[in-house]
Formats: sequence, structure tokens, C-alpha cells
Amino acid sequence: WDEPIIFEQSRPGQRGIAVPGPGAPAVELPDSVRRAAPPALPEMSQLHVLRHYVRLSQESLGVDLNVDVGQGTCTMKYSPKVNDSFARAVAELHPLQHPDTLQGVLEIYWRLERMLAEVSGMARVSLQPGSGSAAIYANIAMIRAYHAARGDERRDQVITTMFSHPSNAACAKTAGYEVITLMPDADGYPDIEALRAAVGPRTAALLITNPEDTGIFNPRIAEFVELVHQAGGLACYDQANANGILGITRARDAGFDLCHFNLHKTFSTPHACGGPAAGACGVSEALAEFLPGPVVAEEDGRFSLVTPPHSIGKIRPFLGVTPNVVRAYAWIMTLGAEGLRQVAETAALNNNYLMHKVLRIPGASAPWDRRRIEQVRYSWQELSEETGVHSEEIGVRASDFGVHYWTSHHPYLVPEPFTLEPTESYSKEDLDEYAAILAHVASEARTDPELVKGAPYNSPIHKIDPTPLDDPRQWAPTWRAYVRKHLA
Amino acid sequence: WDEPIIFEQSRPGQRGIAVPGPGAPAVELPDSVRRAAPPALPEMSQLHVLRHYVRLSQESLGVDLNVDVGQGTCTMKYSPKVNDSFARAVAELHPLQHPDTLQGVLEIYWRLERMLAEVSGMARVSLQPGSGSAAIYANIAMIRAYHAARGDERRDQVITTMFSHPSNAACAKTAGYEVITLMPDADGYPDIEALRAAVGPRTAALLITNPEDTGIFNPRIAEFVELVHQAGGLACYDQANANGILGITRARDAGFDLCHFNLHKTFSTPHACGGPAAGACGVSEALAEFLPGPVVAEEDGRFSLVTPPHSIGKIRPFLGVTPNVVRAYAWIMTLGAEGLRQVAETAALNNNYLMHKVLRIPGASAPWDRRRIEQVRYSWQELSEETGVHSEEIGVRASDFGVHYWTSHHPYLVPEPFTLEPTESYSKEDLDEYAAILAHVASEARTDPELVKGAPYNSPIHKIDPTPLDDPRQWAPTWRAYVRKHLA
Amino acid sequence: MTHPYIPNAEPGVRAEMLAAIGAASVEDFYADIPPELRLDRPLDLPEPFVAEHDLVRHMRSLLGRDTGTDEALSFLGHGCYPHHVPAVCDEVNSRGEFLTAYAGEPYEDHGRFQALFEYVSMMAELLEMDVVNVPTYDGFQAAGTALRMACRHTGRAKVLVSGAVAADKLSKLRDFLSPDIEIVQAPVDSGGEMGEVVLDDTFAAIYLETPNVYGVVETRGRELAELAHAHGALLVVSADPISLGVLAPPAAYGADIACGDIQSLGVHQNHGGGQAGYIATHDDELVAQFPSRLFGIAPTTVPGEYGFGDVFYERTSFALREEGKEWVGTAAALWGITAGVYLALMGPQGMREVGETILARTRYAMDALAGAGLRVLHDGAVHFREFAVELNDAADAAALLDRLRAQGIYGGVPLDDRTILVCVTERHSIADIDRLAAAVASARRADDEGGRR
Amino acid sequence: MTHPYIPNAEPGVRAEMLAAIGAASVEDFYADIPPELRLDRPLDLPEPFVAEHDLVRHMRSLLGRDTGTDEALSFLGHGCYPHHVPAVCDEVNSRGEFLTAYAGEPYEDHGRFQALFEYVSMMAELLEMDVVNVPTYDGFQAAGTALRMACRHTGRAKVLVSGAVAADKLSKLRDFLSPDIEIVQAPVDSGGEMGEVVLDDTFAAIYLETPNVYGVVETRGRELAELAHAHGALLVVSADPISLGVLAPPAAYGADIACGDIQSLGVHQNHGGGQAGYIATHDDELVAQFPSRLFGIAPTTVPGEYGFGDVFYERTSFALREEGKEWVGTAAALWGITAGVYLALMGPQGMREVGETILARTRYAMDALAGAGLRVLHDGAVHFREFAVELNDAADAAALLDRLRAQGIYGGVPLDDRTILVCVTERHSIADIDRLAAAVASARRADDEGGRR
Repeated sequence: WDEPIIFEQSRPGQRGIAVPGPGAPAVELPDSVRRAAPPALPEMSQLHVLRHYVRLSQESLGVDLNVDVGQGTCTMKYSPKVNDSFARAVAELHPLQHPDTLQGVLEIYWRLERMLAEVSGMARVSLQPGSGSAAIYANIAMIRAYHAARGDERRDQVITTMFSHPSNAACAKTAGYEVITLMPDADGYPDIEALRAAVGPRTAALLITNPEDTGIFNPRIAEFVELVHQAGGLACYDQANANGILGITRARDAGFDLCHFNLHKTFSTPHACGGPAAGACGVSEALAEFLPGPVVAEEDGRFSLVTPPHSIGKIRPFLGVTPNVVRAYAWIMTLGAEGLRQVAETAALNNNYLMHKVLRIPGASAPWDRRRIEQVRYSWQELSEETGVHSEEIGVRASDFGVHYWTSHHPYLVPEPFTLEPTESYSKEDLDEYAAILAHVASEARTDPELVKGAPYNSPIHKIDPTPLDDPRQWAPTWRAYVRKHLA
Repeated sequence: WDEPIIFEQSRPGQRGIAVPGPGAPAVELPDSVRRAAPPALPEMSQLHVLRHYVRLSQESLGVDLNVDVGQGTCTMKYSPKVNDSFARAVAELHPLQHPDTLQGVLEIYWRLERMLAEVSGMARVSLQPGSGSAAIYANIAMIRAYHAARGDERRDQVITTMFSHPSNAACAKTAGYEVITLMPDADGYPDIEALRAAVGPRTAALLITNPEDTGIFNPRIAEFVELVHQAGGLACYDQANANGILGITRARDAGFDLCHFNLHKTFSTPHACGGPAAGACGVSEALAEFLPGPVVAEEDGRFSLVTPPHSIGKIRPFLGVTPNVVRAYAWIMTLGAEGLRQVAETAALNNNYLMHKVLRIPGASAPWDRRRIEQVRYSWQELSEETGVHSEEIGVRASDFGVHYWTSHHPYLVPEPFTLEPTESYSKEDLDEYAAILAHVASEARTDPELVKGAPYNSPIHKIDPTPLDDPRQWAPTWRAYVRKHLA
Repeated sequence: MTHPYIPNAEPGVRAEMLAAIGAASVEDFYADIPPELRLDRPLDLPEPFVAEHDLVRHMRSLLGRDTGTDEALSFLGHGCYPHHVPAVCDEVNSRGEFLTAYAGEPYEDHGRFQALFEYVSMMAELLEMDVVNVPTYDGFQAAGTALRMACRHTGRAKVLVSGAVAADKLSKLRDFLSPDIEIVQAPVDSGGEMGEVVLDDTFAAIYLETPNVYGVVETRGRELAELAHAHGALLVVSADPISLGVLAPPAAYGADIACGDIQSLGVHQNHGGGQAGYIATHDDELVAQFPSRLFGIAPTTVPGEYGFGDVFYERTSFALREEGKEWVGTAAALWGITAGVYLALMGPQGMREVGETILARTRYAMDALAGAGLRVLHDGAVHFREFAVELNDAADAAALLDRLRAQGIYGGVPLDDRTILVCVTERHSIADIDRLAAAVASARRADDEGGRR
Repeated sequence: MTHPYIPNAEPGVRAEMLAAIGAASVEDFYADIPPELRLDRPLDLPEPFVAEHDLVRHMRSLLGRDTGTDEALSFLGHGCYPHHVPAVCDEVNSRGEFLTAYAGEPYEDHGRFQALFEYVSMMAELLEMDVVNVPTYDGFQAAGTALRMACRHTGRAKVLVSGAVAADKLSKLRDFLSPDIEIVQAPVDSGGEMGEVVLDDTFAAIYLETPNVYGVVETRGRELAELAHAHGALLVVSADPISLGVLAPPAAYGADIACGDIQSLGVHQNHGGGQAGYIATHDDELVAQFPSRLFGIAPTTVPGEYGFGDVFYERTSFALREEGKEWVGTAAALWGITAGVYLALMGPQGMREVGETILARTRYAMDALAGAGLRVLHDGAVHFREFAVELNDAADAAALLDRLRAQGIYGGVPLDDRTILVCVTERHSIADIDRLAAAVASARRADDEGGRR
């Protein structure tokens, strides 16, 4: 589709929907609050609005459509359609209804909190955070509250690792902490000597992902936790990469005090173009009193809301992202303990199978010769040096074949990176197909590098010139700005 | 997408859904009824089934996506999404529930029957038929029953016109009638002299569309009806083309005894790849006793089912295609009398505007210089003679631009035909765009006829070789047959 | 206000378009309609709910007066069945592309053609027959057409129809086979199967259903096929496809035409609006007798690519008007696509398992209701999904069903004053069946006590 | 049985893949996990419902214990609002392509980028500001970030916050602005608006809401903007976008940052899961302070073609980790797309009309409840959608709400023991409001009688 910007389709006098009339006397507004001129929204008939968005939807590539293994660390797995039907069933619930009228949804919260506690080994879980990053932030806020409650105000540093998700560093900084980032050692593991050097009386916490975004599991993780504990700090586990270790190893068993899950990664809720997502915080008994409130309590089969005594307060409005809580609950309930373990084992199997295929592509490598759990950060360094084609360009060309391809977060510690995470959802044939696409593009890079650099050829648009996006005089974050700067 | 046939994606041991176990002792089946070998259905995981069909859906062009004015006579209009939500609300109703538990849906039937009676001027309406053609058949069955009830067994002929939908002829033949088809006169109207010659004591009925599939309204329609009545026959109005005359003129007012509507055309229910559709039969008081049963009766606000005394019986199981009945009801209820008239007037406006544009394309014509109501059967005769490009080829090329294009029913009485019906749903810009596509293809036909003949270029597939489809040794109406004939 | 569904009713654009055409008003377009046929008043229709929210309120208020099978425990079947509908079936058939597509060509509608081709192909595997139609309206229509096909094929005008057929279906057959085809009804034997029949060379077909209207699985298919064939007639069998993971397909015992309804394959009950009919034959001369469209696979100019198109289009009324076979119209294609999704999800294993579960639960329910004191008809036969129970006195059936309904149980479909048809699928848990049996037992105790008083 | 969600758990393919890799078993992949960290037992989780139908039964049974606002007459608001959700909004946001897309590039996800660009562009028109973010989590987060943006921009660490803010929102602000930013709360005047405030040059911002927590439309925005600007501070205004068809946008009276929640724009209540936050500024130096992604339009190699991409990506934590602004994660993009669909459907006319209807019905409800004997707080102010009523005695609020709930009415949100916040939207008909008033009047009569006894 060559679909114009919606404003270009506006036609005065058209409308997409009619609104009930007041049925009561109109209210006169004082000039100070009355809108002077109507907003320049598009005017379109209903079919035209629908058609526009249906066309745009077809120009987007969801899990439902592609072999979505190319958005590494995002755990793009099948989000079961039946669970969407349960999510729709809470559409008309108001969060502040009397609990007597919400017993079903409260029970689901209560059950899911307990199931995630079992999965992580933690004592209590909160489902309030709106995402993984928000859960990381909530964990940091609890860490801050914990130390403050003990009068331990000196602790102003948080330690994380370079291959932990950037939100660990960013959330800690937002919460007022100085961030110390450990670089990987020569083996690709977080550097324990660097940790030893960093911990001390100023250490509030360690925030660490494991396996990291390289897919490498840190075998000395318990030692890391122990070192931080010895220094009086807390250990907080970013379990965004939990998909390969469900039922295999648990956060609390390695000594962690806090952890979080992304329900939209590990527990299958849809990614929704970037949210609504949902996060879960798990904490040890010692930290339970700081959980964001309210949480669900049960007594004699009746469910109610209570706020923990030293709650950090609200992380978001109301109880949580209920449609996703319901989906995640249903997902676990159709898998059970054995199913979760099959998820993990199959995610690891798929990842290792795909790695086996990718590493056979000349020019591809996976820095550090370590085992990987559920994802791999690869490198095209060799191919790039040989052909001058960069990883980003390979990604754009890969999109011509109907798949996603992600390089990595910045900075590119692994040179010319790309990150694949096949999850448990894909078949062997899917993985073969994805590897074949990469092999094909890599071979194009050798035989016809300009072909790769000129991509895309199969997109609604051609190669974008990004320079205006970083130039304040030219950038246009809205149509209004574009009209002013470029069309006026 | 280059999506393989589903059988090619099968992988032993996979499954898309699990089934509840028996929970009770198994039943041993005698050999005579036990299936010997499992059916060779595909074996696929749930995501893979979903992905396959989502991809196929994207390779289909519905009203939601295109300027759907090229499927003339089909009245491809916007099917409002809100009405789908009402249709879903009847998903879990069983048709044989006690009427006390079905008062809502029965009231909707009752109300819609009355509204369609008002729209047509008829006394009673049945919503049982599953489609327009099934409604035509029901009307013929009522005609047969009517004459039989009067002991009038001589009437074995039905008269129709060449530009009435083929189902009028075909249903009449199926019901045992000899079919007489009137050809248009030199003015493009059904030939009244031919009718005079055809009517007589053997005439059971006239089955006629008006406006016909040419978009031409027969101004002597009342005279046609009168001639048939004088001969003792009944007059039955195919109102598949009613979209341009809602609230303008009514079947009963022209003297008709029976009529039918297609709810999926005029009343906006979705076409669903070719059904489920829904039809409505309207009849005069004299024919009400023959209606298919049951119909809904009302007494003191309570609704029940009754079967007319001389009902022709069942046309289909149960009461009708309820999801579509509900949709059609909701559609009328959001438009009202004024809205229906705006529908008609705008359908006529859009059609005449598009005709104005199309007739400016060199090589296009609209045989007979008559006014048109809601559609036009055009001809590329001139273009075809000049360039050797046929109407079908122009249609295939038009599909490259993301629109449908329909020639006409057989036989091609209008040479090199194409039929456009823009309905009320499209904007002026949509019509301009469609006309521009036709103009562009017509100009291609002149400058580069092989380009047009080589189309499509923008489809998932290339030009089809149709010869095997008519050769019993080669045709493959199923994959099973294909494997046997072509892959074995 | 311009209605959201009618963009060009907006006065500005309307004037612009009229000016472009050179028309003074829309009245110009209606000049062919004589004044005496013009309606000189607005249609007498209710005031509309133009605002979507007002419409929603109105519709919810009406539809809220229904109490569906999702709010009760329903054992209603008799042609419309409460099987589990996989969410993926709903997802696919509510995709706007499929829901609002229609009759496009094999290029821009390649996906629609492929989805329907795959549906017929999966049905073909289930049926072990090579030819299956794009769905006709429903199982009633499929049976009617199958019998007309048999008559056209044999040149005969008489059919022998099983006595174990629903009354409504027989009504449809009578109407649809009129005026030229005679229906002879076969008896039902004490076991609930088609009884002894006498055939001669004037019959075009024997028509058998399995499971039949009583839920009885017919066991003498092969015998009837041989009988039919010995007289130059065909065996036409109506079989519910959801049974065919465990039951032999009609072709396996010699049927020439199979037919039936596919509502059981992933389609909601829809108050009876979810029906769709299949007709299947071998790849023989019967192909010429189909009125429906048949979609076939065809090569394109690119080797290895699959296109699709109509097989033997010249059979149809679209091609030949009254010279075609019966007629073809807009029937139930979307339910065909849906049934295809269902079969692909289920696969061979799922179809076997669902059949086994239904067989076992049906038997369990028969035993449970017998235990609750009802007489189960044809208790010795194998039943699939349905069975009939008989009460002692006329009019008992309605009273029992009323009592059950008061407890939120739709106990079954009354076949007559004293016979109830009970339907059990994989959706009914053992606890559901026990609940029905307990409610029946208690209702009967209450009746007995009522009788004693 | 191979689970339908885990294809490669099938033993055959698993073995095949292990062999290809050269691994003995999946244990090989876990060799880095020390034995003492390995869980030596299965997780202790409930028995699963593997069959989809069994899961559906379980979930329906749980969810059936809720009584939603579609089964009651609800006047609950307080941050989550029952506006009409157009069916087209649901259609678009349930499209699998959007529902399951994530973070692709501007080529294969062109439609996602365009839909979000159009959302921010339509919000920009409504707000009369040139820069709007891709949605953050919710209005709480938007307010917190807007205040942090103001502090970063001004280099100050103190904010003056309206006293008419919901308690939960204040809790969020306290947590989120810790530890470095001080919150000073302004009083509420007798009219329900932000009262007199004293500002000095240490303040980064004044934070105002309109309509505020009491539903009162603030009228002194311009005055506060001037006050803030006089001290080198910013005015941050939280405004519900559904009011902006009739109410002046914050930029019109001088606000520097606008923020709020877009749940009112076509998103269901979702038990509070439908929230999403917007933040808007002029195209000035504040752009550098956004943590969220900003999608901009960009040229491609083909003239006239529009591409999209991130504006000033180097602000974000994705680019700079802790050196970015706050953090960016997976927030609420789909609700942004949905709100865009809503705004496109409504257009300028629809937005004006819905605002007028809400204003009129809110006033009608205030008068009706006053007529039913309740004291309406801030009765002289213009209210939009919400207003508070006060009861005579402590704990009366809960008792009244209990009585109403028994009649199927969710009467409002208790702000404290004697104050109830009542919400009225375009979904509430005059008859609905009359029903509430009558129920209140009757409950109070019953109370009075109870009191007399």
C-alpha cells in the first residue's frame, strides 16, 4: 500500500462516528477555558479511517506473521489467541469497583503472584509495574526504601553489567544512584575482579541479568550475590532473559533479594507495538513490606486489597495491567510445571540449533566460545571487514525477506552485532529458513555489496535519509511540525 | 508471502490444539464402523496454523482494504464493525432453545421483518433463506405452492430477463419450470413485446431484476407486472439491485407479489468470501400463508414461533442466518428512513459520477444511452478492437493496483464487459482513484498491450494456465487429487 | 450531519459531484422511475440511533433478553452442536480481509482461493474422496443437492431416504426434490438403524445418515452400498465430519456421495447461523453434477508456483444460467475456511481424540440418564454425541425440560411430546453430565411426589 | 503429547536437532549452571489445563465471579473512565499485526511507525504543541516525567504541585521524584481550584491539573503561566485530551509542558490496564529532556515518499544507558495507536460534541444529586465529567455506595469516609442519571427512617 499520511485524507464535513447529543441544557464556558478554534484533526468517514489503519497494520510485522527470531532479547514468542479472549473479558471492569464485584480478577492476581513466586523462589510478588523497566525501577525504589528504613543512607552506588539491559543502569540513575558498570572479562563473563573492586559500603545493590544479553550464563552468579551481600548491598536479578531457565534454576536459590520478570517476554503476553506490557517484581520476605501497593490478600477464599506497611507507594495507577496479568496466568495454567520446563529446554534447543546453523555462515561469529542458553549476540565483524557491509545494512536487507533483525543495544561492544532469540515457538524449518536468509544476504554482501547497501526493495518505502531526525531545524516529530518546517 | 500449501507444512507429531480426554470408559467400535487409518491431515503447531492463515488473509482483498467498486452487482459496501460485535453476541445461542430464552433475537427478527416489509411494501417477510439465490428459490417454491393450492397445475413456465441475475433462471429450472428469457430491446430495456408474446396460461411467474445488472431501470415495470397478472401469473421482484432505490420506489407499489433482498448486499452484512450471507423474501398478503416456516409472531410483547398454514416448509435449518439478521437490523437502526434514502441517493450519485469519469476514458462505453441508477455495465469493445486487449486482461492488470474488477455474468451480451457499482460507501477521491486506474490500464493497452496481457506483476503468483481446470485427467479439485495426478 | 457510513452525502461534495456530472440534483438519476411508482413519503421506520453508543445500548438491551448456552448448561443439538471452537478459528474468520472479501479473481484474492482449496483438500482426506465442493448453505441443502446429483447421474427420479432423518430436514428434501423426484422413506429398525429395505432399478439412490437423527451410528453401510450398486443406484451418506476421526468415512464402505454439515468444525452455534454444507464424490462422472464451485490447483507461468481457479466452471449457473446444474449463489464460504483452520489445528490425532471423547461421554451420559430413571432409546447401538430418551406419558417431555430450565439446564430437544434428544460433546465434563442426571432424577422424584399428592 | 505451543518439544524433531548440533541432550546447554543452583524438583504449580476447552472453562469460571460495569450502572471514574469505545478502535488494536508487533525497523514495520506518528500528530493538533511522545505508561508516569523534565531543563529541584491531585498520583510523584526533587503542595481554594500560591526562583515548575481530581475546570491557567515564567519556572498542565474539543489546550494559556492519560480516547477501562501517558512540548529545548521515543517523519531516496525514524535518539537510555534521560521501556504504544484511531474517527466535530455532551450531562447530574439531597462540592465551578458530593457523617459514603450497589449501581469512588466522586460521560443517558438520583434519594430516605427508629 502507498498509504498517505492521515491528514492528507481529510475532507471537510466528513466524520467517522456520531456522538450522543447532550439531552440537557448546554453549559456556557467562560472565555478563559473555552477552546478558541477547533483542532485540525482529520475528517474522514468510518470506512476510510478503518481502511487506513487496516492497511497500516498490513505494513507491520508481528509474531503472527513472521519467523520472529530476529528481535533478540525480546523473547518474541507465540501469544495464544485464546488468552486474548480472556483479556477481552476484563475490558469493562473498573479498577475501583468494590472488591466483592472483582473476586475473579483478584483471585487471578493472587494465583499468578504465587506462581511467579514459585518460579523465582521469592516470597512475594507484585504485578503492578507496567513493564520490565518499570519493574526494575520498582525494585530500585524498594532497595532505596530498604536501606533508608535501616538508616543506611550512605549507599549511593548501584553496580550492573554491560550486557545487562540498559534499563538497569538508567532506572538506577533516575532513582538517584551512581551507576558502576562491569565490563565482561576475557571469557565473556561479568568480571568478578571488577566486582570485587567495586563493592563496598557505598554499594546499594547489584542489578544483573543472567543469562546476559549475550546468552551466556554466569556460573559464578551466587558468588557475585555473596560478594554484594557481604558488603551490605542487595542483589537484584533482571529476569528478562528467563525464558531458557524456567524450572531449571531460580533467582532466590542463587541468593537474590529481588527479581523481576517481563510478562510480555517470558510469559507470552503480546508486545503490542511496544506496550501495554506488564512486569512482575519478586522479593524476599525481608523486602515484602516495601512492595508497591496494594497487593491482593486472601482470607477464607475471599480476596481483598491491602497495602504493605512500608510500601514504596504507587508505581502506576491501580492494580496492574490486568489484561496481561490474565493472559500470563492463562498461559502458565495451560503449561504447568512440565510445560514451563519444556518451554525452557526447547528455547535453549532452538537457540543452540540456530547458533549451529548461523556459525556455519562464513563471516558470522559468536564472540567468546561459551555455551549459550536462549539467545546469542553474534557478530558480522569478519564479513564487514571483508565486504564493507555493516550489520545494520544486513538487517535492512533481511527485512526484504519478511523478517526482523536486531543489532543490539548501544554501545556496540560486540562489533557489527546481531542478536537472535528463537524462543520455543518456532519449528526447525523456521530456524532453517531464518538461517538461510542470513546466509543468502551474507553471500550477497560478498558478491554484490551495493545490492545489500541499497536495500530495502520490498518495503512500502525506500532507504530513509535519517539526517533530519537529529537536526532541530529539520526534525518533525509531528505532522504539525512537518507542515511548519517543510511545507509552509 | 510465498506461502506453501498447508499439507507441505505438516510435520509428524505436531498439533495445533489439545482435546479434553474422555474421563469415562472408552467405547469399543465394531470393525464395520471404525476408521481404518488416520486421515492425512496436516500436523502443525498452533502458531504455524495461525501464521499460515493470517498470511493467506493478507493475500485477500476485502472491502476493509480496497476501493471495492469493481465487483458490480455485488453491492460491496462498508459493513460496520460495530455490527460485527452484535453478531458475536449471538454466537452461543442455540436455535432450539425455548423461546423464553430467545426473546431478544426473536424480537430482532420480528422487527427486521416489519422494516423490510415497509421498505418493499410487502405484507410479510421471511428471513430464513441463506442467501439471495436461496430467497429466489423460496419465492419460486411459494409461487409453485400458490398455483398448486389453486389447482392451477398448467403453469410450467417462468419468464425472466437476460440482465436479471442468473439465479432467477437457474432456481426456476431447478424447481421444475421451463425458463423463458427476454432479451433487451434496442433501448436496453427488457422487451415488452417479447413479454407479450411469452405470457399466457402456462406462465407461472415473471422473475425480474430492476434496475437490471446494467443499472437501467425499466420504466414500464408496472406494465410488465400487469401483463403477467392478466395472464394469471405472479410477479416476483429480484431486489438484489435495491441499493439505489431504497425509499424511492417499492416492489409492492409496482404490483409485485413477491420480492427478495440480499442482506449482504443492500443491508451491509459482510460478504465473507462468499457467505454466510442472508436473504429475505417479501410477499403480499395472498402469499403469506406459503412462507417458509417458522416465522416470528408477537403477542403482548412476547415473541414466539409459528409456521404459516400452507408453508412450503424449510428452506434451510432453523430460523435464518441470525448473525446477519442482527447486523442488518442494526444497520437500518443507525440510518432510519432518512439515512436509507441518503444511501440510495448517494449510491446513485456515486455511480453517475463514476460513469461520468469512466466514459471519458477513450475506448470505454456504456451500451445504450440510458440513465443508470446504482451500477453500470460498461464495455471495452472499442479499446479491445483497437488493441487486442480483452476485458479479462484489463481486470488482471487492474488487480496489480490493488482493486477488484469484474466483467459480468456469462454470456457476454455486452461485449468486453465490465461492471462497476460504487455504492454509498466510497468517497469522491476513491472514485477518482478507481477511474484513474482504469484510464491508466487503458492507456497501457494502447502503448504496450503485452504489458497488460502479461499481468499480474503484483500478485503472490503469476499468470495462471487454466487449461488443466477443465480437463478431467488433469484437474485437481483437492490436494489429494493433485498428489495422485501430478506428484505420484 | 453527514452520516459516518455515507461520505458523499456531505452537501459540499455532493454539490461538487453533481456539478461535475452536470446534473441538477439526484432526481435526474431517477427520471426513469415513473411518478406513480415514486414513494411520496418517508419510509415508516423507527427513529434511528445515529450515535454508535446509542445503537450499542439499544442492541445490548435487546440481546440481553437472550440467555445463551454460555449462561446455561446446554444439551441441545439436533443439527446445531456445541463443540469447542478454537480461538484461532475465531481469529481467522474475523480477519477483515476474509470477512469482507467476496468474489475476486485468483490474483488479488489468492489467499481466499488457497484457504478454500485447502479446506476442500482437508475434507477430502477426512472423507477419503477426491472431490469436495466449496461449501453450500448447510447440510440440508447438501443432502438435497446430493440426491439431485444422484438423480441426474442415473437419470432416475426416485430416492430411498432413511427414516432416521430430522423432520425439518425431510421437509427441506420434500420441497427441494419437488416436483420431479419421489421420496420413499425407509423404516427404522428396533436398534435405531435404517431397517430392511426393498430396492429396484427405478431408484437413483439410497440416502443414509450416520450418526443418524437418534445419534445412532449406522453399521450396515457396506451392505446398503452393495444393494444400491446392484440396482444401478448410488449410496448417498450424510456424515458429520467431526465423527470421522474415529468412524469410517462413507467412501470406506462404498458410498458414492458423502454430504453433511460442517458447523461442528470450529463454528459457533450462532443460533443456527453457523451451518454450511459439504458434498464429496470420487473424481468420476459425478463431478459434472455439482452445482457448487469447485476450486482446483493450476500451474502458473512460473514453474513450481500454485495458482487456483474454478474446476469445470461450465457446470454452473454462473456460466450457463438455467442450463447449469441447479444454481450457485453466496453460500457459506467463510465457514469452510473456518473448518479448514479447525482441521489443521486438530490434525489426525486431535480428530481421533475428539471422537473418542465424544463416544465415551455419550455412553456415560446414556448410562447416567438410564440411572436417573429415563428409558434410553436404542441403548444397544453405538451412539455418537446424541441419544434419545423416552418418558412414560405424553407431554412429560416439555414438563421435564421446563423443570430443568428453571435450574439453568437446557436438557435437550423434544422430538415429540415424550421423546427428548440429548446431545453430549467434548465440552460436557463428566460433572456436567452428572449434574444433568441428578437434576433429572430429582425432577422425576418431584413429579412422582406431585403425582402421589 | 507435544504441546501446541512448543513444536520442537516433539521427541523426533528434538532428537534430530540435538544430533545436528552434536549435543547429547539439552543438559549440555545448561552446563554453565552450577549443580547447586539447579532446581532438583519440578516447580510446584497447579495441574495444567492443556486442552484449550478445559482452560476456557477454568478461566470463564474465574472471570464469571466479576461483575463488570457492563452489568451494572457505573459512575466510577477517578482516573479510569467509561467513555464509549468505537468498534473500529477495537478492530484496529486487535489486528494481530499490531497486537504482536514490537520493535522492528522502519522498513518492515512502516505501518507501526506511521500509525504512531499519526497518533502523536493528532495529539499535537489537539494540544496545539509540536512535540508529543510515543506513549509512556500512564498519566502518572507522564506527570512524573514532565516534572523531571522541568527540573532538568531549569536545573532546579523543587516543584509546586496542585493540591487537587489524586492521592495515588501524589504517591507516584513522591516516589518518582525521590530522592532529589522536593514537592510543595498548593492549597485548594473554596471553588475547588488551585488556591493562591507563592513562588520563588528555586521552583522548576507549577503543576496544575484540569479538570482536576474534583472534576473542576481550572480557570487561572494563564495567570499561573505568567507567575511561573516570571520566576523562570515552567507551567506543567495535566489535561485529559477528551476535554480538549471544548476546553482550551494548555498551550493556549501558556503551559510549557502538557501531560496526561489517553485512556479516555477509545480504550476500554480494562480494570485499569488501559492507561497510557502523553507528554507534549513546543519544539524547543525541552525536546532534549524527553526520555520517551519520539517518531519523526523523514525523506527517503524517492522524492515525496515518507519514512519514519527516531527523533534525537541520543537522548534515550537505549542509546546512552544511564546517561540518557530517565529510561525508556515497553510502555503503551498500542493504546497510542488506538487513541489515534479514536481521534481520526471523531474529528474536530466529534471532539467538540463529546465535550459539550459531557459538560451538559455533568451539570445535569450535579443538579440531580443536589436535588436528591446531597451536597455537591464546588457547585459554582465548571465541572467536566466528575464532581464530588459530601455526606453529612463520616462512613456515610460507604453505606450509601453499598445500598446503591445492591441495586446494581456503582455510585462513585469514595475519596474519604464522607466524600464520593461521581463520574458522568457521554455513555450515561439522562435516564441513567435520573435513576442514580432516585436511588440516592430513596437510600437517604431509608437512612433517615433508619435513623429515626
